[in-house]
Amino acid sequence: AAHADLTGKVIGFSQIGSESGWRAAETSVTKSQAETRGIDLKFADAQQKQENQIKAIRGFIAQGVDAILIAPVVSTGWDEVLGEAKEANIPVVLLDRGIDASPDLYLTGVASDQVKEGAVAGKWLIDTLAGKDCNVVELEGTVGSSPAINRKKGFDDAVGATSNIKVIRSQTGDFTRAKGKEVMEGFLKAEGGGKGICAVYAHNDDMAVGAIQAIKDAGLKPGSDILVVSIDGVPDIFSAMVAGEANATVELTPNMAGPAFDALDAYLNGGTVPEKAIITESKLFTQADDPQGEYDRRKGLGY
Amino acid sequence: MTAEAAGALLEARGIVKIFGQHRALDDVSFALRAGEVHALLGENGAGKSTLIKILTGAYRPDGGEVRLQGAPVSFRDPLHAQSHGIGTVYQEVNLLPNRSVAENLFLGHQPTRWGLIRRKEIEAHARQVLATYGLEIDVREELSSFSVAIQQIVAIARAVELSGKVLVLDEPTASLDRNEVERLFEVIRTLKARGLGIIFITHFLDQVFALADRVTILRNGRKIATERLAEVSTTDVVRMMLGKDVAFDHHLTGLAETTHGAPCVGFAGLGRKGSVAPFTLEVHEGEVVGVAGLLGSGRTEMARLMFGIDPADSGQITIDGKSVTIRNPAQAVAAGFGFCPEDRKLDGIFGELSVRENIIIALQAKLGWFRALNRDDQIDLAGRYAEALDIRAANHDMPVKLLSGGNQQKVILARWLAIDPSFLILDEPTRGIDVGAHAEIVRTINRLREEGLGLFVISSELDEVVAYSNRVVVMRDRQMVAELTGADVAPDRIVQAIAGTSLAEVTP
Amino acid sequence: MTRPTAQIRPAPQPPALRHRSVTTALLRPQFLALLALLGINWLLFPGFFSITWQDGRLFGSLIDVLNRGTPVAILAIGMTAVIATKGVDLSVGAVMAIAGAVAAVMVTSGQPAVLAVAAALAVGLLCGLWNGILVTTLSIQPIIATLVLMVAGRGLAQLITEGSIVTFTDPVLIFIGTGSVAGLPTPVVLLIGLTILTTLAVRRTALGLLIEAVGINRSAARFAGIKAGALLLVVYAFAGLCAALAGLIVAGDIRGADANNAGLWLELDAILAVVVGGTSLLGGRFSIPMSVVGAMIIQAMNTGILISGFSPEFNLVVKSAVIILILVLQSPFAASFVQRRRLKVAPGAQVSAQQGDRA
Amino acid sequence: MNRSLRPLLATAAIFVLAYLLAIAQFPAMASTRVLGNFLTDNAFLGIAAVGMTFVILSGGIDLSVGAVIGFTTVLIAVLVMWVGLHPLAAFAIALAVAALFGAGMGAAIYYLRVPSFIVTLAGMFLARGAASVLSPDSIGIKHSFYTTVSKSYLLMPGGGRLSVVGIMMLLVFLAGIVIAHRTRFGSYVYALGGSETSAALMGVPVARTTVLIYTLSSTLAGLAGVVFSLYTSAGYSLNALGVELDAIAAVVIGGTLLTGGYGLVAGTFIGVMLQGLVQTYIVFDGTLSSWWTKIVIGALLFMFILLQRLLHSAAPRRRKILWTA
Ligand SMILES: Nc1ncnc2c1ncn2[C@@H]1O[C@H](COP(=O)(O)OP(=O)(O)OP(=O)(O)O)[C@@H](O)[C@H]1O
Ligand SMILES: Nc1ncnc2c1ncn2[C@@H]1O[C@H](COP(=O)(O)OP(=O)(O)OP(=O)(O)O)[C@@H](O)[C@H]1O
Ligand SMILES: [Mg+2]
Ligand SMILES: [Mg+2]
Repeated sequence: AAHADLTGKVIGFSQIGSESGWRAAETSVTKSQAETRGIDLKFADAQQKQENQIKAIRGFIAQGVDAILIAPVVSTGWDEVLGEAKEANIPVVLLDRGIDASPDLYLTGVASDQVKEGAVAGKWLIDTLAGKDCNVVELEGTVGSSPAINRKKGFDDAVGATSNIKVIRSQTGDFTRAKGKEVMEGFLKAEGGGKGICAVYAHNDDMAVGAIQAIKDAGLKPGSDILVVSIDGVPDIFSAMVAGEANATVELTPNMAGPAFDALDAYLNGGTVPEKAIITESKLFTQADDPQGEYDRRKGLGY
Repeated sequence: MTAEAAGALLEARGIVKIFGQHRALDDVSFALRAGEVHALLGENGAGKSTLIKILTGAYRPDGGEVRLQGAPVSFRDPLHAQSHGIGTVYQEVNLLPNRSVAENLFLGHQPTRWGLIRRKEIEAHARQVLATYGLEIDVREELSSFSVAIQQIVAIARAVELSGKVLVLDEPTASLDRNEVERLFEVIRTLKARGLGIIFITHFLDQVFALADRVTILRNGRKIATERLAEVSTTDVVRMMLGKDVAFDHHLTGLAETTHGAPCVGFAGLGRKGSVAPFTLEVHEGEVVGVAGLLGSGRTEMARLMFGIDPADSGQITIDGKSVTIRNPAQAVAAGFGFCPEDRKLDGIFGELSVRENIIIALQAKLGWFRALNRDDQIDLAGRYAEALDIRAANHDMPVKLLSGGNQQKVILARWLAIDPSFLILDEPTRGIDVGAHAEIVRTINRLREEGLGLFVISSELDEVVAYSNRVVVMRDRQMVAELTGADVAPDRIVQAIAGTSLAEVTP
Repeated sequence: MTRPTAQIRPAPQPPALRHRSVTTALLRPQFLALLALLGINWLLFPGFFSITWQDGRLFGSLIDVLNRGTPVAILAIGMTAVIATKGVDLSVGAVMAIAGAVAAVMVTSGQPAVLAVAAALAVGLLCGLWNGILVTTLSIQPIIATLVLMVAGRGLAQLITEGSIVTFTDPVLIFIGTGSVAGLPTPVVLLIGLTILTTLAVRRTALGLLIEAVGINRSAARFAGIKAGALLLVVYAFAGLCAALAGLIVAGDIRGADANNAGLWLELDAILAVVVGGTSLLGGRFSIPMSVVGAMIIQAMNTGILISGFSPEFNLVVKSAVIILILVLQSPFAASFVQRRRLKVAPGAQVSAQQGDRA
Repeated sequence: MNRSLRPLLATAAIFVLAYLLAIAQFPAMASTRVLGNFLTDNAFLGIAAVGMTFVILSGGIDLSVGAVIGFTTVLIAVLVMWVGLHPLAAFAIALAVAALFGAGMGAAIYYLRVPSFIVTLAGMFLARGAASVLSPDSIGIKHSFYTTVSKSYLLMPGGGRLSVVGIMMLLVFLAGIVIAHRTRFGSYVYALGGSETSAALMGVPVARTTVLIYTLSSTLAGLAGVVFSLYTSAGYSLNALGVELDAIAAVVIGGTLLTGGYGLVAGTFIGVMLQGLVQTYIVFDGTLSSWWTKIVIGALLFMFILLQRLLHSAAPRRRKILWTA
């Protein structure tokens, strides 16, 4: 019944793009959430460009939408356009990433804590190793992107406190499988065919999937010879866990829109101002957490 | 030499220019006086264009020096030479097809006010300048919308405008008709009277004798002599150019009544709207059909139609009595047609390909994609035709763009002879070709006819048309207006037909 | 003065192989650059040249360079032909994505792998034909004509996969991407085969010469009776086919079709490979093996950056510095440096065939 | 002139028609707010496209503009936030750096005889790389000057805003038109595009002009970077990714031939506006998925090119001459 209250509302959604499976899942979850709530969702794909997002937001304002959702491509540069939305009295909700702007420019942000994601991954590694020495290679996300920066930071902070874990190599794999595989191949060669590597930490699952293949091609066993930990929780990493080739992933839920719509509902219909940040859970999944079941649950979500 | 050079306006001393292994100029000295027209003569590839490119800053010499009014100069580029009052028309029309006539006339010298070009002033001035050449055209139009002849006049007008001291003309008359040539000569005489020194390159000896005061003759990159024209005869000049005697066989008039064979190709009512009015023509084996007409009368367009470059929208083509479809050049080549185009640079040569490849390319196209000529065959073929047409190239693997203009033309002719055509179209085959090669091309045409080829030859030189044609068709305003045979194949008859005076009236 | 002998009747004979001196070919700047890069890699990582036999296949950094360079090299083979005709094909990256998507979606929906591979190649061919038609029939400039498919093509690929990464387990596709033949990775074997086949196809037939002729002067080619339009269609279709093959390899490599990222910006690497290999963007003379070498130069550089442990921020800077260096060494300026100081030619006048048609 | 005006008029007609169709479907698109947004949102693209027009007119291409924009935003952010310069000083430095960068590319193109495609491709890698070396993550700019500029705009009737950056773009277009058609430099640009050989023989200073053209393009890309920086108050190395292709498309849609020599700066303006219109339309529609967005943009690009093509070939190629004997 609470949902019915957003019926007929026009909400604009400026999505970053469709650069990864996770992003596609977020889009499809948002669309289906909007559909079940009877929202007229105006979807705009920015193709990874901030300028397109700004254009889209201006377009939404000109159209007089009731609310705007943005998954911001970068953290900076939003003051002006969000100011315009504020002047037009349109509430704005941020999805999955934060921004550097005055908090009164947006209603709330629904996001995971990216630093925490890195930390959770790091903590899992610390716990699993239980003090054994370990050389880690890191597959970074796109240079300069905020998940890459934050996930690196969280992981570094966590393992930096220990003396047994060392990050020996770190390169960007651009968040893609192909680059993840290529970079991992390079790491394996550079580290004596992989003998010197005990774990790989990837900023997303796609790169981890690529790395797993590289490890197999090098004649090693991913998951046992080299531990694999990554972030996102996409279906393919769960099937890798089923096969024992991946060890852990930190889930980043694609359902950012649900909480966002709830908050909007409460705000538009009851005037309740939500908290500034709605943090989604950063849940750790390991081979012990029914990977097959998790895989089946996620398969249809549009990853 | 010093005596000759005394008081020289522009002077070259001991110029050497080497391209790769080839000495294009070898110790050439040359002096131009103020107030004279100085002709530069030589066979294709003798080094004429190279010499003037050095004089005008387009090339740097590898040895020797250039002096202007006694002082050594070293021009950085043509602009630098221009700023010293040297205006040049290079051999190929070197203007900008995409810009207006007015802009082509004044590029780089546009009058400006506060940095802004004064377009109205330029246009008025351009109209005024062109009027002296008898040209009344809309100077705001793009240059490319005008015929080659007009472009040539614009190029000349530009050079004249820019030349305070020296005017250099490299084959300026190659695409002009008599009328235009006369006007150009008037302008040149005026400039000469004003004290300019004028260098004039051409392959038309009669023009040299009509206009020039002195002549310098180059052969194989060496200077042979500088003479006062009043003191030499045509034969002397030709002998110096070639290093031997040649017989002129193109002042013949009228071939004997045709002895040609069966019709080899027929065009019935062939035409294309907005291009050429439908015409009917039959060419026989062993016959040369000459085509005459004013510039822009539609001769080239007629040839393009025959060869399928512009598809015809009416009429049909028959070969040996059988009807064939020719809607593109590939079909024409398959049918045994060949076509040497008028604009060699644009439509003829493949600059970076070697001489050999340029010669075999049409044959290869005819053989198809998969039946490649092997290298030995190519070498053999290219060698034979290069020898037959006396193509002067250091070797046949050098890019054809490095050959002189006349030799390029011969390469294209060789290309068509190599496909063993039954019908050959030549559009201005002798334009820009030296006396020796000229005579030779005329001889080649005659030989080909004797071998039973049908030829269709467009030329602006009436004497030449008369020399080799069994029949002459005359074009006017994109229509075929006359077909002259037998005794009518004579320069005066052709002129009458071009001018549009009815033959009946003038025939006594 | 020799008399013209026009009755020469050429007798076409079966084609013979062109002779080329192998030693002079190996002295080209590209090979020197490749050697230098490999040398630098070796300095950065002493194990660079070590190759071991492992699980029935060769294993080592050098093999990685070959294997990783293969997609760009295959693209470069098609691109070389296109560039030789004075064109360029910006769509190959997108076509890779489309082909991968088609194959992946087909095998996951239960079609036999052979059919999927054939369909992917056919789709690539069709994409190439589309480009060719825009370039020939509609006379749209190649950059723009192929820009259309570059923009829309990735959308098409995503449409096929519905935005997700389609993972497959089909052994045939995986073999294409990661298998090995006689110890060499399958992609490398495919590359070697394609290089040899294409080189023979253009050099033992007249195709190579005719392509060069069209690239140098399309108008003259028409006048000489070359079917330039048909030739261009074939060339663009071939580029599409190569792109599809590269797309299959990339998809097989990661066992999935990543429509978003497969082949992203690889068109630029392919063009670079062709230019580094010495084929001019102005069309004309081309060499397919040299373009493959060009691709390997680029990959040797990428691998070098990877194993050197540079901070990733520096990747692009290093890459551009190396490119600039190679271009300077290869430029006519450097080639004729000594000569140039003696005889200066007004540069515009020197290259007369360049007139008005620079890329 | 007439011949080159024709594609311009055609493009303008297409724009008006497309806009009317869009308004018919979404009446809100008729507001001055949308018009104002057109100018503001496309200001950086428009400015960069003016430079690109000159490059393409001369027969070259500049793939580095997007990267130069990105680099400039980072450089400005670094200078303002880390070094503490006034934004205006930072702008001056950034423009000077961009100009030098362009001059370097122009010199490489001319003296090394490497095609512009490749030189500017290397330039693109270099500028992006340099930007990410300066700072891989985005830097927000907080300065009173930025706030003042973003708060200053002309309010049009109907709530539309004519922003400073929008006005800057219009001025750059005006300047571009004057330079292209009324200065000697402009005539040299067209000359190079018509035929470099002829231009050289006619005395066009080819070296200087080539260097200047790429200097101009990079400087304008730098200016576009300034605008981008004002627009987003931030610097980020990945800003303006792929803008060079948008700019090329705008230039071509605007009727300039990629082979050089033909085209008008004013056409580029309409090309930019058309692209803005397409994007705004897609936002208003709001039902296209990510992939359909790409397909539709590609299809519209194709349509515009096709229309251009048809109108261009419909123009009479040959003209009768007025010949007086
Ligand atoms: N840029 C160049 N590179 C190499 N060789 C050249 C170059 N330019 C000219 N040559 C060669 O130099 C010689 C002289 O050529 P040039 O063009 O001066 O002859 P020309 O006397 O003007 O002939 P034509 O009457 O045919 O125009 C020719 O053999 C030609 O092949
Ligand atoms: N490239 C061109 N661009 C525009 N108009 C042209 C062009 N070539 C020829 N024309 C025009 O077409 C008409 C017929 O020209 P065509 O070339 O067939 O005549 P022509 O008798 O062969 O003369 P020419 O000796 O000048 O070639 C003329 O009005 C001419 O001005
Ligand atoms: Mg000459
Ligand atoms: Mg003609």
